[in-house]
Amino acid sequence: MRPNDEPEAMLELDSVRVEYGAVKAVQSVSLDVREGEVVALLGPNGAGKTSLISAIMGVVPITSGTVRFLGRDVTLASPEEKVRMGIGISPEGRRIFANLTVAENLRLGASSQPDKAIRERNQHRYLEMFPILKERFHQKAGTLSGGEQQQLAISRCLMAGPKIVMLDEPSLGLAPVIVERIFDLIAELKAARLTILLVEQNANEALAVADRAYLMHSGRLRFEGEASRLRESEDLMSHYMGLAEAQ
Amino acid sequence: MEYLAQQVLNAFSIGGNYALLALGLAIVFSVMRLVNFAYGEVIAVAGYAMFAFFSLTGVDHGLVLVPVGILAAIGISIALERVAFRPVRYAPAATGLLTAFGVSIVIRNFFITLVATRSKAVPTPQWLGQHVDIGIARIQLIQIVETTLTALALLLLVFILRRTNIGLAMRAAARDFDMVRMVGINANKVIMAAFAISGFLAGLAAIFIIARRGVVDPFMGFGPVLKAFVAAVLGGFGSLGGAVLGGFILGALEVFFQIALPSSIAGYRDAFVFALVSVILVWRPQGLLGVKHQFGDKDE
Amino acid sequence: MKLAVSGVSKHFQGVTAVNDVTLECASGEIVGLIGPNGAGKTTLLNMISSLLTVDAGTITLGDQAVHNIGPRQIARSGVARTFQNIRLCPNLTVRQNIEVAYTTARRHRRQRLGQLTIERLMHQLGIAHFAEHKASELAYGTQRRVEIARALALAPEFLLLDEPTAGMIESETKELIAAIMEIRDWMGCGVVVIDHDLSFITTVCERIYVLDMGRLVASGPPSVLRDDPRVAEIYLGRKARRQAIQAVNGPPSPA
Amino acid sequence: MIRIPGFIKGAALTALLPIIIAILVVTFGSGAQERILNLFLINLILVVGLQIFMGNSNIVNLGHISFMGIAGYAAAILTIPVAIKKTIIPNAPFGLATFQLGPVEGAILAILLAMLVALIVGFVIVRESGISATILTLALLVIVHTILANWVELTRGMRALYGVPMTLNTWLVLIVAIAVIFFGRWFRDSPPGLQLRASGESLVAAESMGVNVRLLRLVAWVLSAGVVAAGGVLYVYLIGSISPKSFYFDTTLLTLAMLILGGMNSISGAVIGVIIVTAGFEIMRYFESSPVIFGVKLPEFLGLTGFFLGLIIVLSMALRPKGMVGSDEIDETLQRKSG
Amino acid sequence: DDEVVIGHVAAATGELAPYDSVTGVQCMVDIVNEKGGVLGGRKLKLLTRDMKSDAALAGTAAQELIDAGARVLLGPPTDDGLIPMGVIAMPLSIPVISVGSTQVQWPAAVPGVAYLTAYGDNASAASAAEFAVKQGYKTALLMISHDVGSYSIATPRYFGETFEHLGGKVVGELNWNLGTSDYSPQITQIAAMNPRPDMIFSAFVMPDGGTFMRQAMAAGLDIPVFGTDTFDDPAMLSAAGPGGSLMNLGSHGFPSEGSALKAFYDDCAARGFKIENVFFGLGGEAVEIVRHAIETAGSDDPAAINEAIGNIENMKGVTADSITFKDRGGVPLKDVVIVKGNNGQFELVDRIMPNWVPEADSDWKPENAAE
Ligand SMILES: Nc1ncnc2c1ncn2[C@@H]1O[C@H](COP(=O)(O)OP(=O)(O)OP(=O)(O)O)[C@@H](O)[C@H]1O
Ligand SMILES: Nc1ncnc2c1ncn2[C@@H]1O[C@H](COP(=O)(O)OP(=O)(O)OP(=O)(O)O)[C@@H](O)[C@H]1O
Ligand SMILES: CC(C)C[C@H](N)C(=O)O
Ligand SMILES: [Mg+2]
Ligand SMILES: [Mg+2]
Repeated sequence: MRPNDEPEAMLELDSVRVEYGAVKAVQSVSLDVREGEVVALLGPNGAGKTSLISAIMGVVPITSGTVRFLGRDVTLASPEEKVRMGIGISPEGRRIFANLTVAENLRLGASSQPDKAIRERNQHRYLEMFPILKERFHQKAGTLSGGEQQQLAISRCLMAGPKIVMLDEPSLGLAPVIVERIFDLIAELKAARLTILLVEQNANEALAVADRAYLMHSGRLRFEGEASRLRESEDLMSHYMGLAEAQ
Repeated sequence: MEYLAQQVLNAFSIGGNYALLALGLAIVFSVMRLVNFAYGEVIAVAGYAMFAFFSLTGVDHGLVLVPVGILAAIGISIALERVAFRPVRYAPAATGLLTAFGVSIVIRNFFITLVATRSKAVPTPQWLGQHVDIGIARIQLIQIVETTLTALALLLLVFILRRTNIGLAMRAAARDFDMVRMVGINANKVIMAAFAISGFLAGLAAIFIIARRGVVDPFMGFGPVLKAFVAAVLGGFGSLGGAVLGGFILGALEVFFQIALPSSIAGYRDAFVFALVSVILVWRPQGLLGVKHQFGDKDE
Repeated sequence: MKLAVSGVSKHFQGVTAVNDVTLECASGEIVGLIGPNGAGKTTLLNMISSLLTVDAGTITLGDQAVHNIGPRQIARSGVARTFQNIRLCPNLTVRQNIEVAYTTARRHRRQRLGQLTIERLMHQLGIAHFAEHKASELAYGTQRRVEIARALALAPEFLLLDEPTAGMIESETKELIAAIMEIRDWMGCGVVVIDHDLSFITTVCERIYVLDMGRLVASGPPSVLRDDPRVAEIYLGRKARRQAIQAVNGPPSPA
Repeated sequence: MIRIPGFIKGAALTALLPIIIAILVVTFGSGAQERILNLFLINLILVVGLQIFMGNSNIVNLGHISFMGIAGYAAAILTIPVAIKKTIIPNAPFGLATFQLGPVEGAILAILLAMLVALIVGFVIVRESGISATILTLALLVIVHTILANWVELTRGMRALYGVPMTLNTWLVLIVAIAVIFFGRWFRDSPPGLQLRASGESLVAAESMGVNVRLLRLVAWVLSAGVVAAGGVLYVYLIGSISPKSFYFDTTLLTLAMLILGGMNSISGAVIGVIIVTAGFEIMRYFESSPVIFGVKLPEFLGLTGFFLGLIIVLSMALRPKGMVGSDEIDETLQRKSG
Repeated sequence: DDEVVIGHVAAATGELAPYDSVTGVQCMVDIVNEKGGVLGGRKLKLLTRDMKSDAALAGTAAQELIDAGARVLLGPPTDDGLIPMGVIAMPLSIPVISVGSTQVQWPAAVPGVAYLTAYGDNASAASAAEFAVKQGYKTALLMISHDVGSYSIATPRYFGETFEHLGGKVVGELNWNLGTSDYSPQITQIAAMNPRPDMIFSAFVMPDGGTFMRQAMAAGLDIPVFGTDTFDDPAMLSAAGPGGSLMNLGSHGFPSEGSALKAFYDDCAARGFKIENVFFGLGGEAVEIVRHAIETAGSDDPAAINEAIGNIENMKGVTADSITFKDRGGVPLKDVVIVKGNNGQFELVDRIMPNWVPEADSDWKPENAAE
């Protein structure tokens, strides 16, 4: 075990590249997320955010570069190993198990948590937070409304009690009142020292809750630093977030 | 009356065999969307393993040979998953079908070139070939054992798929393999487990088929598996209860047409069976036990 | 022409997803459909586009009843849609995806096509340089735009959009607003749009319907968002309420 | 200036290889090799025919060979000289034993008959999707085979019907094969073909875009049956005799393997698949019959062909799960690479 | 060189393989060559092609062998593969001899060049009927299938016709399908017949026949089951298990002490060949017919050989002591051996040259006969 006196980089990427054939989706991105931190990853459509997250998770191959988690090189580790080590993900497009019920989805989400008490506590907690899931508990998840599915996807990745979660556009498709609940939840989780990597199109909200932020465009990082700095930088914001399709 | 009872029993046992195989096909289909055309060869492998063991050691006791057959079927099933089906896991359905077909050619020709095209005798437990007279019918032990085992296998599978994490993961992996991994489950193992179960069922069915036929040959699995495939779809592919029901219905249809058609057109039996199956499928495309919901733009 | 939904309901085992809803949209009009998650918006759209049968009530297009006529007939009568869970043909290119709709339109709705071309649509939605890419290779936001372009290629009288802005950042939303308005003016079609982005809804919609638990709870100009306390309660959070007021009134300090 | 439609260029590119092969074989090959060439071209016709329905609609079709059988039998029964019919099928129904048609009339009628049957069963099959549609096609195969095997008065049952005048000429088969390639490619690229492909990828989306999925499936099904039927007619005209066994699982699976191996979503795939499988098969057959290579006589090893054919299938699928040419036509892929 | 090429289009693999014999042919070629070949020292050269039980491939293989100089073609056991061969061979007057087929009508398809090595189905069925009547059986049930060429459909009817001709009675017909592994419906049907037939005649193939007898025995139905040559395989007996004792069949030959067949088997076994079943003997016999014809013709000209085969009279064969082709339209006249299953072994019980043989492909059907 390493000494714990300074904030450790929990997740560290070093010059990660992701390519799909000729398409260079991510070009040499290095970033880190420290324990207990909320880090926002922003960028317009096609910036490469999802590709990066998928690469961290190991479901999309990394062309070059390394990923370290808790000091260990996990570049080549399988997704399931990473989840067992404590990474949780709520992926783009929700990807709930449509042919399973809500209950079964949650149960699978918790399957890497050996402690039954924790599983039950978490389930209780998220069903309280998203009461619709309780109502639809035994319904096939595929028939849920879009927003309901999103709530399920977020709950599912938290069920196991991960050390870090990566949320890919968690507010997508949610009604404003639920979006607020999500950001409250993020703040709450942050207070409980859960580490979060947050991909959001809802830049203002994301930056309000984040400690630090990265701005991505065309596969490269254009900014990294305090979230508040990015929020105030009208320049950057309008250039990258505002003129996305200019080029 | 006695005659009828006897034929009903026959239908149950023929259906039971289809049902076992249909279950085995359905479980692989439900985790991988794979129509395993090589399933017949898994049966053949079980048979040849028994044959090889018997001719090498001379041991012909059922208590030894039966496990040998079942283990061989499980083994080959797992091996095939590993070397042949894993690489095409993400591929379109037709690709899996063709791979399975390729595998079946390889295995079949392996036996043809290295053993023989001719059938080879395999001893099976003597008592399976016996019969008891109960009341109105003469029941062959093999018929009772097979029907009972089919029921047990179904119950066990339903339990696994509904109640255990690995079962849930199997159903989930069918739709989104990567997502299963992203909740921390070793999805490879899950799929392997499905193949193991499927192999086990094939091994079981193989014992019964061989007990009836007395021999193994390279083509022995094709017919039963074809029927089982139809049975599985008839019942609702992916639904285990459906697979079993489909198996029994197909068994009943076959027996019915066998005894009901006058001998001048009895040769058309399979045409009648398949025509009736088609009618049922047109009436219920989702299969007998498959449920049809309106999904709108939602996914099942 | 007018698309009218009256007294429509839909039940799924145990769940009443849509309950006696009545609404309408005229040609050239942009109508918003909002409400909490699970309110029944998508279900309603599914019924209009005939992917679901209605359990009660009627849907009419002009003076024709069009409920339960099947998705193909609806598309031919001029109602096009996008999907909340994107449904592109993954192995076809962007151009081919659009062409599918365009060619059925050419067969059945030739008179409305006018100046509409696939190139122009792709330009309008900013996907022209992805034309030869397969749909499966696109980022989420791009796929959404392809869906919209494909729906438009039907030269619809009515366009149903299910969360078109999901996954888009603010500036992209703005572009989308511009594109939708422009297309509406150009084709004169009516638009029914579901979205959770309030600034988007309040900017593009002339009228808003609010659903909750399958029922219509409010309707009217965008200002209902501000004025109807029930809407605020069920749908908007604290901050969103503030935003909504801003969106309807304009920012507090005039710019 | 006249613009040549894209499909013509693409189809020409696709047809090039078979044409070259044919010319080489006819010029330099032996009698047996020319026969193999003919069978190759017939398989090509069958596989492209199969592609027209299966490749565009994405429904795995196990029933196509029944149309080969129907047309093959029809052509045989229509063209066998009356004298022979009197001895082998004297009691043929509909007075079929009492007249003989020429090869062209026989072919046309046979193909039309197959298409008519396709139209009738098509109404049922196109209503279904996915695996239940596949089972229906399988049922078709079994039913047609059972009828061919049992309707003894008409078909002589499992015994071969013989005496079909063998009127085939390699160039004619080649021309039909090329025409079929152009036809298949034209259909694939045509608006209905594109719409059908869309429905194969997302049924809900296609229907919501106004695509008449059932109609298009039916059209493709009947056209596909027609092309496969043409293959069947050429087959009997080549072999001169016919028996139901040729129209069952072996041929079904072989043609299916060719199509999927090459890439079922394109005509190029169909053609490449036939070439690869035929070449592989012939090479293996050569090794099987104890050839002398570098002065060494290899042992006879019957059964080798099947073994390796299976292995080739498994390996190629593992390496290229979407088939050798993928889901696009060769020319489309080339264009994408260069553009 | 001066070898005489014989081509064998063999069903080496596929479902017809048990009824052909690559090795039997090979062994006899070796023997002939060892004894000095033909025509005063020319060796026979055997070229084998596997037709994989596929009709089209049989034609291609025949063409290949003809291209390679084959003077005579040996062929697979069913007409679907034989006819395409014959069609190619006929214009060249190359004789085509099927090793295993018993189908009487085949030679008519390519008249003049087509031959069987075995007797025809009508002869074997007639012998079986004669034998059955001798045993005192009065009623018979026929089991018919449409799935195995002429054999499974015509043979039972030849039997029925002869049986009734000789005073027996056919009491019913039952259908069976190729590849069935559970015959319990049929067995239950037979068990329910009242009165039960004295015997069953069927034209099963391998291993269905064994399977049927095994299950009949297990169900307590011990009625003798008669069949012809496709029953003749030790594997059939082992498939039948305890049911093997029900088996009666008309076969091509029997390796009894002192017989030519036994000598051939022993010779071949010594050469390292494995004798699978009686088709091995037929394979040898086919070569012997060819050798005999070449010697008689005094030439390796196909047309001359063909003519010589057609004129064979009373030739001593491998499976039978006397074989005659003259004026028989390609189907040889030979006697039929009757064997029975006994403790897992075949046992010779009779040799019959049938007195009355039904005409090939007659329209006789049991339903037209007295009920
Ligand atoms: N499977 C793929 N094959 C080829 N290109 C791909 C693939 N997936 C993504 N891309 C391309 O990679 C680039 C990055 O895509 P990615 O999905 O990572 O973007 P994103 O930042 O998540 O966008 P969004 O906000 O729209 O979700 C895009 O240009 C996209 O077209
Ligand atoms: N096929 C179905 N079977 C059962 N319940 C369904 C089905 N389709 C929808 N529902 C239920 O009906 C309700 C309405 O769903 P719908 O998708 O219309 O909501 P929505 O308003 O579009 O929500 P969102 O904004 O989250 O997309 C949901 O609670 C959902 O669970
Ligand atoms: C059953 C067949 C393979 C062989 C049989 N003797 C025949 O001539 O048809
Ligand atoms: Mg993304
Ligand atoms: Mg919705």
